[in-house]
Amino acid sequence: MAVSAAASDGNVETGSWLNIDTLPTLIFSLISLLIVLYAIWSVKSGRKFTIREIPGLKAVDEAVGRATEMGSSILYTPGWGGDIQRPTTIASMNILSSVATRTAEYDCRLIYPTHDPVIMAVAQEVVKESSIKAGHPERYRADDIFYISSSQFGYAAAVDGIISREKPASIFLLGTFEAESLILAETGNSIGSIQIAGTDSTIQLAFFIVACDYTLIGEELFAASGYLSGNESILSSVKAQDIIKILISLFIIVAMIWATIDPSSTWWVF
Amino acid sequence: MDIGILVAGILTLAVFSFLYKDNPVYKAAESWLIGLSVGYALVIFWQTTIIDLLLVPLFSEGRLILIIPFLLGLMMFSRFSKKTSWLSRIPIALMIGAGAGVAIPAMLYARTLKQMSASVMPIIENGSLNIEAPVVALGVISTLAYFYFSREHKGVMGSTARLGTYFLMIFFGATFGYTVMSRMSTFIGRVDFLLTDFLHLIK
Amino acid sequence: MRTKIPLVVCLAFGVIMFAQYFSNHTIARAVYNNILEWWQIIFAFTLFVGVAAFIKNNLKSISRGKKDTPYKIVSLIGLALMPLLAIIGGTRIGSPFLWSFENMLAPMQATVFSLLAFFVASASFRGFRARTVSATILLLTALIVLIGRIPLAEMISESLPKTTFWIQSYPSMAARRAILIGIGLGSMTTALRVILGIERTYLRGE
Amino acid sequence: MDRLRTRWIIFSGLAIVVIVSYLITIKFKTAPSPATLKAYKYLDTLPEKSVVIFSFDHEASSLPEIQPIALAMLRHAFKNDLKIVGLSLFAEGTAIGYDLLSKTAREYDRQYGSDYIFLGFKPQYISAILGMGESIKRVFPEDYLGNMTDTMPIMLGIDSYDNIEMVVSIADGDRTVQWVEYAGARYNQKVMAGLTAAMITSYDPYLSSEQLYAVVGGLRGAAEYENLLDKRGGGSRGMLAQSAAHLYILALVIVGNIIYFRNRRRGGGG
Repeated sequence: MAVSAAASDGNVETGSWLNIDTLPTLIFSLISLLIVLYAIWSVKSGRKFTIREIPGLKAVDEAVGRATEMGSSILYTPGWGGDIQRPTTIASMNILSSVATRTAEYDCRLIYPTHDPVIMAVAQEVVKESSIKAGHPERYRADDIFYISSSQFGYAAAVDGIISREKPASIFLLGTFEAESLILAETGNSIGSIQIAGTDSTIQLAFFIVACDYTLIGEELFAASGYLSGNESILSSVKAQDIIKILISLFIIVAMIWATIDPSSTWWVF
Repeated sequence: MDIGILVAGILTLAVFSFLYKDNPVYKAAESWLIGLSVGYALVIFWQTTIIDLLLVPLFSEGRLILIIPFLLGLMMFSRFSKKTSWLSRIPIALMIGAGAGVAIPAMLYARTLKQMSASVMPIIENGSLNIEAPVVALGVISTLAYFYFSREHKGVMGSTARLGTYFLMIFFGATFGYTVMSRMSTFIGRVDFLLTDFLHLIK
Repeated sequence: MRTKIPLVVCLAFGVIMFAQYFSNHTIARAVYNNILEWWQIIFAFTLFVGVAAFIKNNLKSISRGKKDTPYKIVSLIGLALMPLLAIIGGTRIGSPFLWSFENMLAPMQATVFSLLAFFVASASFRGFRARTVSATILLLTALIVLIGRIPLAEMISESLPKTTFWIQSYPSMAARRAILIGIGLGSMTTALRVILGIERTYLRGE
Repeated sequence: MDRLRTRWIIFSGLAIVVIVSYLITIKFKTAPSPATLKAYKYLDTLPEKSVVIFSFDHEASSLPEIQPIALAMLRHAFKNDLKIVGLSLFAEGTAIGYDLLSKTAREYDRQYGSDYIFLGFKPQYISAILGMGESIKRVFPEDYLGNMTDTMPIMLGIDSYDNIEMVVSIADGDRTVQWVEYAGARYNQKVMAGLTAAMITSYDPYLSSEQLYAVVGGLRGAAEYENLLDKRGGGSRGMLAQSAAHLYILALVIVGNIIYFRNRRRGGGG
C-alpha cells in the first residue's frame, strides 16, 4: 500500500522519524508514564495508598442489602455505549466483581443484560469467579447474564421491560451511556428502585444526577473500581493521576501569573 | 399519498403508542426496529468493511498481508465452542492493545495538554480586570480538587472540592437545559412530519 | 499459552500504536494505516458474532414457545429482510434497501428518540428538587438556560441570553474541562495498565 | 396507579402544548449567539468557488433536529456559490446527507459533479480523516453514485486539506471531536460544527480553545442562522413550539418543587 508521508520539514519522500510538532505530547506522555510506573512500583514494594471515601460506594452494600431483605433482585447494566476495550467498561467490570461477591453471599439474584456479546462473555466469567470467591459457586446463574441487541433503543426498550416486570429493588447503571440513560433511569425511578449510576459520558451525567440516588461522576468511576476491588494497581494509578493533577494546577497558576506580567509570552501554548 | 410516507407515518404512530402504555402494536414496531437495525448494520459492514477493505484488496489486488486480520476475525467465532474459545482472546487483545496505544498520546494531547494551556488567560489585560480568567482557572482547579482521591476532603482541600462541586452542578445544569432543548426539538421534528407530510395539516 | 499469547499481542500492538503517534516517517504511517484496517476488519467480525448470538437467542426462545414468540419472529424477518433487499436491488439511490431505511428504519429511530422528550418532562417533574445547595445550583442553571435560549428571553431582558452564554462559556466550560482532564488521565492510566498486562479483565470470559 | 396517572397527564400536556403551538405561526426575531454569528460570517466572507467539506456525522434518530441546521448552512454555501464536497462518517448519515445536499442544490440550480459532489460513507473514520490529509481521491476512489472521483470536474483542483477551506461537521455525537483531533491537530484544517443542542456544552472547551472554529447548535441555532440568511426554515418554524415546550418544563419543575416542599413541611412537622 502506498502511503505518502505528510512531511512538514521538507523531507517529502520518507518523512522524519520524529514529528517535531508532537514533541510536547511526547515529553508530557513520558513524564506521565514515569509517574504511573513509579506509583505502581512503589505499591509493589509495599507502600499503601488509600482513597478518600466516595459517597456512592457506601450505598453499594445498602443496595444489595435492601434487595435481599425485600426478596427482590438487582439489575446491573453497563450501558449501551461501551465495548470491552473502553476504560469505563473495564472499571464497570471491576465494580461488578465486588457487587457479585456480595449478591452471592446474600443469595440475591443479579440480572445483567448487555448489548455486546463480548461483554456478556466477560461478565459471565467475572460473576462466576465472584460466586466462587464468596464460597457459593452454586449461586451463579449464567442465564441471568445475557445478550439483548446491539441496537440502542432496542436495548433500552428491552431493559425497560425487564425493569417493569422484575421490579428490581436496586439498579446499577455503571459504564458508558448515551441517550438510553434517561429511559432506563426514569423507568427505574418510577418503580422506586434505589439507583446507583456512574459514567464518563458527561451529558448523561446530568440526567443521572437528577434521576438517580447516587452518581459516580467521571473519574470517580475509575477510583471506585479501585476502592471496591482493593486492587492495588488501580489504587496506585489513582495516586499517579492525583500527582499529575497537582502538576496541572500548578502549571495553570504559574502560567496565568506569567501571562498577566508578560502578555507577549506564549510558552504555555502547545 | 406517497406509500413511503404512509408507512413512515404508521410506524411513527405505532412507536408513539408506547406513551399510553406498553402494547402489542408498540412491541411489534419495536421488534421490527430491532430486526431492521441489525440487518442494516450487517449489510453496511459487509459492504464497507468485508468487501472494500478485505475481500477486494486481498483477492483482486493480492495484498496477502490481509490474511492475518481475516484469520484473526474468524477466530472471533471460536467463542461458540468452549474448547477453542480462548483463541478469540487474540483478536480482542489486538483491538484492546492497539486502542490503548492510540489512546494514550491522543488523550493526553487533546484532553489534557490542550485543555490545560487553553485555561491560561491573563488576569489583567490592557489595564482592565479580566474576570473570566480567574473564574475559569478557579473552576478547573477546584473541580480537579473534587477529583482528588488521595486525601479526605477536609480543610482547604474540602472547601476547594466543595467549590468544585458547585462548578460541576453549573455544568450539569447547563447540559440538562440544552439536552431538554435537544429532545424537544426532536419531538417537534416528528410533529412536523406528522402534521405536514403525513396529515397535510400544514402547508 | 492461553494468556501469554494475548498478553504479548496486546503489548506489541499497544507499543507500536503509541510510538507511531510521534512519527511522520513513511514506514510508521504505513504500519499505522495497516493496523487501523486490521482493527476495522476484526471489528466487523465481532459484529457478525453478535448477529449470530442474536439469531441464536431468538431461535432459542422461539423453540421454547414463549409468549413473545411472534415478536421474535418479527425481529428475525426484519433482520433477514435488509440483506435480502441489498442482494436483490443493491444499496444505491432508489434501491428497495435504501427505501426501507428511509421509510421504516429512520423514522422509527427518530420517533423512539423523540420519546425522550416525554421522559425529560416526567424527570423534570419528579427528580428536579431543590434538596441541597448543589441541587439548587443545578436546577437554577438549567432553568436559566431553558429560558435564556428561547426568543422570549430577549423580550424579557437583553442580559438574559448574555448570562446564558456567559455561564456556558466560563464556569460550565471550566468544569467540563476539568472532567475532560480527569477522564483523559484515567483513560491513560487504564490504557497503560492494559498494555503492560496488569489489567486483564478482558482476558476473562471463555 | 397514581404514579401512572401523573405520567399520562404530564405526557398529554406536552403533546398538546407542542402540537398546538406548532400549528400557530408567529415570526420571532432570534438574535444570533456569538458562535452562530461566527459560523455565518465565515461562510459569508469566503470567496466564490472556495471548497467546503460537509460531513454528515449523525444517526437517523437525530435527523429532526439536525436537518434544519444542515439545510440552513447548505443553503448559505450554495447561495454564495461555494463548492461543496459532501461525505459521511456515520453509515446512517449517508443517504440523509445525499438527500439534503441534492435537494438544496436543486433550489439553487447547482450541478452535481461541478458544484458539488457526495463521496459517500467511510467506516474507519479516523483513518478516513487522516487519509484525506494526504489524498481525498485515494480515500474515496468512487463517489456515492459510483463515478470515479478523479473524473469529476469539481475534484480537479482538490486533493487534500490544502485545498479545503473549512470542514463543517454536522454531528449528534463526538465525531466532530475526531475531526478536531485528527484533521485539525495534524493537518491544521479549520473545522466547525452543526450540533444537536445536547452536544453544545460538550464542545464548549474545544470552542474556547479555538480547536473548533464555530458552532451552530440545535433548532435554536438553525433559527438564528435562518434569520441571518433571511430565509425561513424548520428552525424558525419550530421556535414557538420550542419556547412553549421550555415553558412547560419550567412549569413542571416549579409545580414539582412546590409539591415537594409542601410534603416535606408536613412530613417534617410530625
